[in-house]
Amino acid sequence: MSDAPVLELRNVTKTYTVKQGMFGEPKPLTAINDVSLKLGRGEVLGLVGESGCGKSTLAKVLLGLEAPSSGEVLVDGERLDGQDRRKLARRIQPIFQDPYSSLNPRKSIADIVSLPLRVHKVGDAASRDRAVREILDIVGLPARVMNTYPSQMSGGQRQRVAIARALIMKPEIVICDEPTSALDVSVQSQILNLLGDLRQEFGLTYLFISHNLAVVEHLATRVAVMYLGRIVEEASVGELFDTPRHPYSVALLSSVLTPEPGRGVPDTQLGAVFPNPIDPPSGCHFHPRCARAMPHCAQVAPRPLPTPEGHVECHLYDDSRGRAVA
Amino acid sequence: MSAAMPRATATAAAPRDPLLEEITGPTPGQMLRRRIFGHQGFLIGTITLLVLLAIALVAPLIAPHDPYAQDLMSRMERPVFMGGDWDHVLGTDHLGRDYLSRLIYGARVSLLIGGVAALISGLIGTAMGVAAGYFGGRVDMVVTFLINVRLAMPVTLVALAVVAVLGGSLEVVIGVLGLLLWDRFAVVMRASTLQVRGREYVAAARAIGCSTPRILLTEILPNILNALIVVVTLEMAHAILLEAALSFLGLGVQPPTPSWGLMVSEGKNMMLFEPWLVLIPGAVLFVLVLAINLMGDGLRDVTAPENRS
Amino acid sequence: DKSDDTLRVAFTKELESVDSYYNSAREGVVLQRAIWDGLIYRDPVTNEYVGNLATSWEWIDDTTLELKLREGVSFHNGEPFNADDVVYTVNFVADEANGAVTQNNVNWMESAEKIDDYTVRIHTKAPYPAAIEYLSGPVSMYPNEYYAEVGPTGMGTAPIGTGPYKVVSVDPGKHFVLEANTEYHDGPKGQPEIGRIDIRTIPEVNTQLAELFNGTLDLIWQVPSDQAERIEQMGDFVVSNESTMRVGYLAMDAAGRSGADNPFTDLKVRQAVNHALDRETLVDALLKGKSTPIHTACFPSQFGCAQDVTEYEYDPEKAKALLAEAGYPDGFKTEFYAYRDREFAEAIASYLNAVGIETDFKMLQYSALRDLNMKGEVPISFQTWGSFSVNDASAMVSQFFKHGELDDARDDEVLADLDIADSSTDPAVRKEHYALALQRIADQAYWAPMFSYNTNYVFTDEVSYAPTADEVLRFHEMSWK
Amino acid sequence: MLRFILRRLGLAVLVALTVSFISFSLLFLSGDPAIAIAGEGANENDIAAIRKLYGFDRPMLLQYWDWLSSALRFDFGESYYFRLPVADLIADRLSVTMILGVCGISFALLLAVPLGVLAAIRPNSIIDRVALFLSVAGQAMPSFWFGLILIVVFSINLRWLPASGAESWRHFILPTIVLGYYAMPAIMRLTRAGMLEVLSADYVRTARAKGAPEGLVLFKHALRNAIIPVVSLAAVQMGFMLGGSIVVESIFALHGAGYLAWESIGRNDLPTVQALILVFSLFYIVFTFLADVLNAWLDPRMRSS
Amino acid sequence: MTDKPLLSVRGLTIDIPVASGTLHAVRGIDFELMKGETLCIVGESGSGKSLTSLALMGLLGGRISRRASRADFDGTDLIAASNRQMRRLRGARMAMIFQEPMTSLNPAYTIGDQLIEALLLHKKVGRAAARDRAVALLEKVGITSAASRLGQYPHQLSGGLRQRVMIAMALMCEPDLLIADEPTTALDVTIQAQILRLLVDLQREMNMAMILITHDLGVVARIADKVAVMYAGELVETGPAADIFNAPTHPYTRGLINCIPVPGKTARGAKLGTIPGIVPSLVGEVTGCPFRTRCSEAVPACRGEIPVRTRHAGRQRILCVHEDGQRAASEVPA
Ligand SMILES: Nc1ncnc2c1ncn2[C@@H]1O[C@H](COP(=O)(O)OP(=O)(O)OP(=O)(O)O)[C@@H](O)[C@H]1O
Ligand SMILES: Nc1ncnc2c1ncn2[C@@H]1O[C@H](COP(=O)(O)OP(=O)(O)OP(=O)(O)O)[C@@H](O)[C@H]1O
Ligand SMILES: [Mg+2]
Ligand SMILES: [Mg+2]
Ligand code: NI
Repeated sequence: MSDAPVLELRNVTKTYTVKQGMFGEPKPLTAINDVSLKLGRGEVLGLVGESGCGKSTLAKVLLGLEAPSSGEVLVDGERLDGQDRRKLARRIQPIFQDPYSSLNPRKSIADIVSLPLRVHKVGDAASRDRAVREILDIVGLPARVMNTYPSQMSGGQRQRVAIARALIMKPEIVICDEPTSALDVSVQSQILNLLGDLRQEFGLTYLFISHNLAVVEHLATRVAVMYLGRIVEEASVGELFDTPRHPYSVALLSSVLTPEPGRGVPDTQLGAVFPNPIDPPSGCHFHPRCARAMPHCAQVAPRPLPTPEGHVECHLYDDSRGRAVA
Repeated sequence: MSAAMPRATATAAAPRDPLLEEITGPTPGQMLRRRIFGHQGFLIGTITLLVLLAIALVAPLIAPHDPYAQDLMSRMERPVFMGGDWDHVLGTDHLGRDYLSRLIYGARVSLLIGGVAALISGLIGTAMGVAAGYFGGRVDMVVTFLINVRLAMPVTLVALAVVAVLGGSLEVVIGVLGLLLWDRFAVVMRASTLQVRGREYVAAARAIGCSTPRILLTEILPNILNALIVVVTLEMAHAILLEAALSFLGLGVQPPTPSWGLMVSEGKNMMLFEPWLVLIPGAVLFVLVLAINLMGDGLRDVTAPENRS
Repeated sequence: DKSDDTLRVAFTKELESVDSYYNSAREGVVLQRAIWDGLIYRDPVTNEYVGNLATSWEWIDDTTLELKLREGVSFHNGEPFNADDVVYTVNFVADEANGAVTQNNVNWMESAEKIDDYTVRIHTKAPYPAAIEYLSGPVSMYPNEYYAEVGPTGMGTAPIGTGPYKVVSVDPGKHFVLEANTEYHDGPKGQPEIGRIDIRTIPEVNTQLAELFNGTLDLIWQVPSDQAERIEQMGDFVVSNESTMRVGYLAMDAAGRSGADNPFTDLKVRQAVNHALDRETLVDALLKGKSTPIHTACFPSQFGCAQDVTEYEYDPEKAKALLAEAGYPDGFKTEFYAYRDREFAEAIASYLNAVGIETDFKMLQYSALRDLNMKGEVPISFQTWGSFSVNDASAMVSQFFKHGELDDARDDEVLADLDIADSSTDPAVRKEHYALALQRIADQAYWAPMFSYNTNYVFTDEVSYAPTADEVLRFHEMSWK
Repeated sequence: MLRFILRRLGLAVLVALTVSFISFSLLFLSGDPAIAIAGEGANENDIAAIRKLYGFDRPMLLQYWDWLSSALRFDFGESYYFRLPVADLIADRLSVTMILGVCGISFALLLAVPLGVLAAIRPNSIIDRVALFLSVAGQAMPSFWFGLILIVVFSINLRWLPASGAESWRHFILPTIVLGYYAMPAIMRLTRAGMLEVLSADYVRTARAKGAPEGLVLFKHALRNAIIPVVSLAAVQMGFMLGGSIVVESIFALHGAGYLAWESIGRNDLPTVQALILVFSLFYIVFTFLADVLNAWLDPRMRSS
Repeated sequence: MTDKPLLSVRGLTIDIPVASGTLHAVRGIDFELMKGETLCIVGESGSGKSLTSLALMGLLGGRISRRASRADFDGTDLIAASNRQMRRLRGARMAMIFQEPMTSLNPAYTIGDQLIEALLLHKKVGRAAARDRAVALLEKVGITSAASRLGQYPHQLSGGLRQRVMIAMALMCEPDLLIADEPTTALDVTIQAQILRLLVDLQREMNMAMILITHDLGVVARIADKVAVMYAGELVETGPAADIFNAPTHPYTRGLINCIPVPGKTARGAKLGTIPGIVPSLVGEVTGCPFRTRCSEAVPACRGEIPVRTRHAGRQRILCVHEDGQRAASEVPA
């Protein structure tokens, strides 16, 4: 993990303009707010956070589907926007959340999986056919599905097709945006196992976005916790799960309901008010819900503080408050 | 009930487990076929339309008379079922021309106008709608504004005015209708494109590196096609009815071209005395438009079952 | 109905203005005859001129007509009728700047001059023998004070005249209610008998018929021949047919204004067109009634409308032969324009098609067609002309063959004859030269005159009325049975 | 809210301007209006004089500008045909069209909404099929033909209703049916689809789970939501209807604005046609605007933000 | 546990006519529930959980038919009850909350209206009293400044708040039974924990019985007294929560529990257990064990009649041909 990062975000901000209701005026919505992030080769970076905090937006920026409003994205140290989109596409591929909408219903599985080859004009028809069979086999689908259509498949099978499509060009980085959240647990574990196997086999780097902390813990090597467009804590998976620092990370961890009977439902100690991303709270965005909020949290935005294996953004750990970093 | 139950057989071959079937469902094609043949309205509409289309195509072969041959001495002869003779099965019109032959040739006019007008407006509207839906922003603003302008123009009135200025003829009527009826295409295509654009497979295609035209052609278009076809049928019906109305008001296709609207208009004067002159072409028009609408409605059900109850 | 002494009448066309100088419609003439009076009156049956608002008249010289006015006549608003009214009316309408739409009816007058309260002189621009006819027709007398105050627009919405009927209300274009003028002077029109006339505009013939059958209309006119025939068969209504002066003809571009290569520049082609038309059948099967086949460029009853000109009988074979001779053995294709009577036009086009003249039918509004016509872009068209019911050949043939913008023949010989005929005061000279012109027109087949029109009047058997041949409803001649 | 209304109004004005410009330029292509004014039987001099008098020899943009600036003062010029101010003429005719439009839309709503609701309550039932048939037939029925048939049946054969005119309410029955029936299918389908959607919505299930009686569920919880798009459709349809009453008015001899438009086209009465196109589009614009406002009022999601 | 159960269901069967035949969505399930007890029904998507709950409430659409040899709610036969009877039960004695808080509230009315309606439909109280109760309940479900919230429309609230409103609405009449159909699936994890806690607290306080439907075994483990595992329309295993999690017996239950990674227990990056294959179609006749196509313990006998086996003194019931859910070494796999 000491090598140069394959993927790096530098102070990336993405702002949308949204209109609320019919009479609303357009207002800026900062979906990602000055985020810096590094992804080392072979790493699995888990990205967790509440719905609407900007995880998917981050994924889209990385994929080049959305241009950042400011900041830059570097792949292997090169700026992304200067690169040929198609070149980028060979290196970064996505797997989306909804296996039902991520496959074109009008195309056969063979068409869907071979699309990257055709777009990039790789090989001839016969070699493409071979490549498709090969990759289908790798993701655990029988070759006979080649001539079927997405509507004929189950969710898990579709997600396998999506994975096959993402991997057929042998990319380095795969961005998984909640790849299992639409699937039943019995299928989820198949997909997770598959992703784990593929990582081994192809030496892939993952950005793994999920709601499900248990899954993240299982798969990730590093974890970034996002809240309202900011990465509030980043750490190795062991560090985060053993000693979460940010109160939000703490709350997230304590909300994980493991199948252990008799332990009851934990108290997360979070307020019930969900902040409006268009009009985020002042100071530390998290302060209205924070059980350990201090008066100045409402005024001053915290700055990133280094931790042994990452960083945290919280006044609790700010030197100026006299608190030592653990 | 138990007919489908597997019976333990003595044969060595392992009996197939019924639960294993249907792991892969029917193909989209099979499903479509199943739905088509299960949809009465669609079948009736389509078959009627095909029959009318066939009649229009082979009009010269099946028309018993020259639709233009006038015989002022045998004007307004009644159809057979009203006591006329078999020479003119549906009677003759006010200039003694064979009504049946004119109806048969009239099918050509209606279908031609409906088809070409829908084609023209379909091209315009689809291009605008897809562009607006896919690119959004300025393009969308301009297209939406144009749609607004178009909707605010009273179609019948503007069509009448333009036809009055340019003189009625098949080409003018087709052109005017084609240039006026694109609004629904634009609206529907815009909405459909917006919907499809948000699907993840479009994002996936972009992430793969597909070019915009390729995405439009292979990812977007096939998925808005069914909506498009439905609008085509609706607008075809609309164009046919508008042409008939224009002709009825005397500003559509010009005589002696046998247009059904014109026939109603010409028969209208004698409506009190020879109502069949109006009833027959009107009914044929009704049947044609009904068939197209049934087909369109059916198509909507058949191609997009998710929109159904 | 007789029961409420109200005659309900339908007009087909929306009348633009009731002011008779500002409309050119038949309906306008009908109202004009009811609301206003002319100085002179022509008996529609005997065609004799008698005094109306004038009691006597006399040509002082070629261009001056002196009239003695009737005394004791007053307008509907009480304004007395005298020389001032005549002078004002004539001077107003004769002034082109005032924009009377029917200029033909008035532009022969130079001015009027008051001699005394009941004597006026009308000065014509040139010797104008038809003056008496016009004074007994379209030129009606308006109240000077009122007209000066309200102008044509006011007159159109609240007309005031001396006529047998007063206007109760005008809903422009839609609805007109008239009431008998109980103080109507003892003129040649006689006293009105029906108390109230209620006129509505109903554009649809079917609707008119439906209302007639329902009893909500008492009289309709201009009923198409087919319907009139059927109503007659029903037997419940009086159907009366009268001929009109309107003549239907084909105008051809003999002068080559729409292109020198235009086939109609060839005499043989024009003759072929004339031979292609079965006038008898058109009249018998389509027009019916009192229509007649026409061979001259005027209506037979018109003064000077000679009838012994060349006639072209129906002979499609000959037509084809003539076309072949002219170099069109397979016929040719041409635009064919019309502006009214679509079914007649269709039938005519069909006759042309039968001899090989393939027509590209264009039905235009009158104004659009006239626009094209004036620009000389019409190779052949179906036209009609009603001569404003003026019983003089000048009202037709001279309108079209004197090298005006509508003249597609541009024949100098014809022009010369018409000039003489139009300006001469000697009836014999006029007759002779009209005959020469008409003969030349027929020989050259500049037109293909076809038929005269007729009008059907249908009314309930409560109504007693004898329609006249000039296509004018005269309410004052109607009465209840 | 105010901002929204202002923006919406701005858009409306822009649309109206564009429409008026398009119609103006379209009609400018038409035959020489001077001839139309002069009427049948005028000679060349008359026509030339009129051309000058009315300024038809000037460039089109100039003429448009003149027309527009006076139109803003509700002065649409004088009808070439009637020689009356176009504004008066239209004002006079509009009442009939408005009555017809209101009756038509009411008829359509009265027929379509209950049918749509019934059809949605029992999908695939007889009622649903009948409603569907009525709507498909309504879409396919040429309105001129339908009008003629109604006249034959009700005015001629049965003699129940007058065939034409606008004297009493009875005169409006047949035209209302023809015009309303034309607008009915769209409204019915939307009601049906809306009701179907709403009836399967979670909040309707919630209402049922509360133990609400079926009537309350249908009318308080379902219809209220399903009717929102119907209201705006009805407003839009009404806008279309006023512009589309040409055929109906001409068949039933209702001297409304639609009939005036048709006749004016025939008479080349440009000022009237132009003004009518503008008026009809203004109606559409106003009605869609009202529909939006009404929608916003009915739908709390739009009311507040 | 000597009193008679609040709810007792035997042989509940639900059939849905579909284009290609009859969908036997729920096939003869049995369970019962005591006052104040929490039953969790867990199972994969499409296994029939929601249908079961709707069938109890009498809210299945007209086309769907339900049968049961017994469906007794505190003395009322839920299947035979008339519409009126059901209406009086619904909302008053058995209440329900749904999965989607975003769409379960009527967008056209204020939440006050909707809360008050719930009470007025069943209790003869004045509006003012109903209002007071609404405010009190909103406060109870943790909504601050409750009185001012009454005038708000659903769209003005976030998902978590809406679900709280839904809960308050369900509790307006103090029901004996609360059915919650995946009440937290659409919510974020932190909010899920809050809502579940709230539900558990309220249930204790009001001594309600609760049926909680979910597919999240974590949730089940934390709040269930009793668990019913549903697979393809059948309850393949039912029993006390502790037993089910500590000693899962049915192959499906075992497979399910093995599928989820448990922080701290499952080794990071290690292989998770899987259940291969997919849920079978239930259209047409379904015989034998529906899980046999995915079951590693399947034997030919799985196609036949499946016996009900009870364990742990009748507290745990499983549907399996194997006594203990495991194939004996001597048996041949199917
Ligand atoms: N195209 C867009 N236009 C405007 N706003 C957007 C757009 N895409 C996302 N947003 C807003 O940006 C914020 C972040 O959205 P994003 O989809 O990245 O969240 P997320 O963390 O992926 O949420 P989830 O877990 O629900 O997928 C949200 O408030 C969202 O409403
Ligand atoms: N109205 C209906 N018409 C047809 N099939 C239905 C209907 N309702 C439910 N089903 C089918 O019945 C089966 C069980 O549905 P149900 O909603 O009870 O599943 P569930 O266990 O609640 O799933 P989920 O976890 O996705 O909510 C599914 O296969 C579903 O497709
Ligand atoms: Mg997301
Ligand atoms: Mg469910
Ligand atoms: Ni069965």
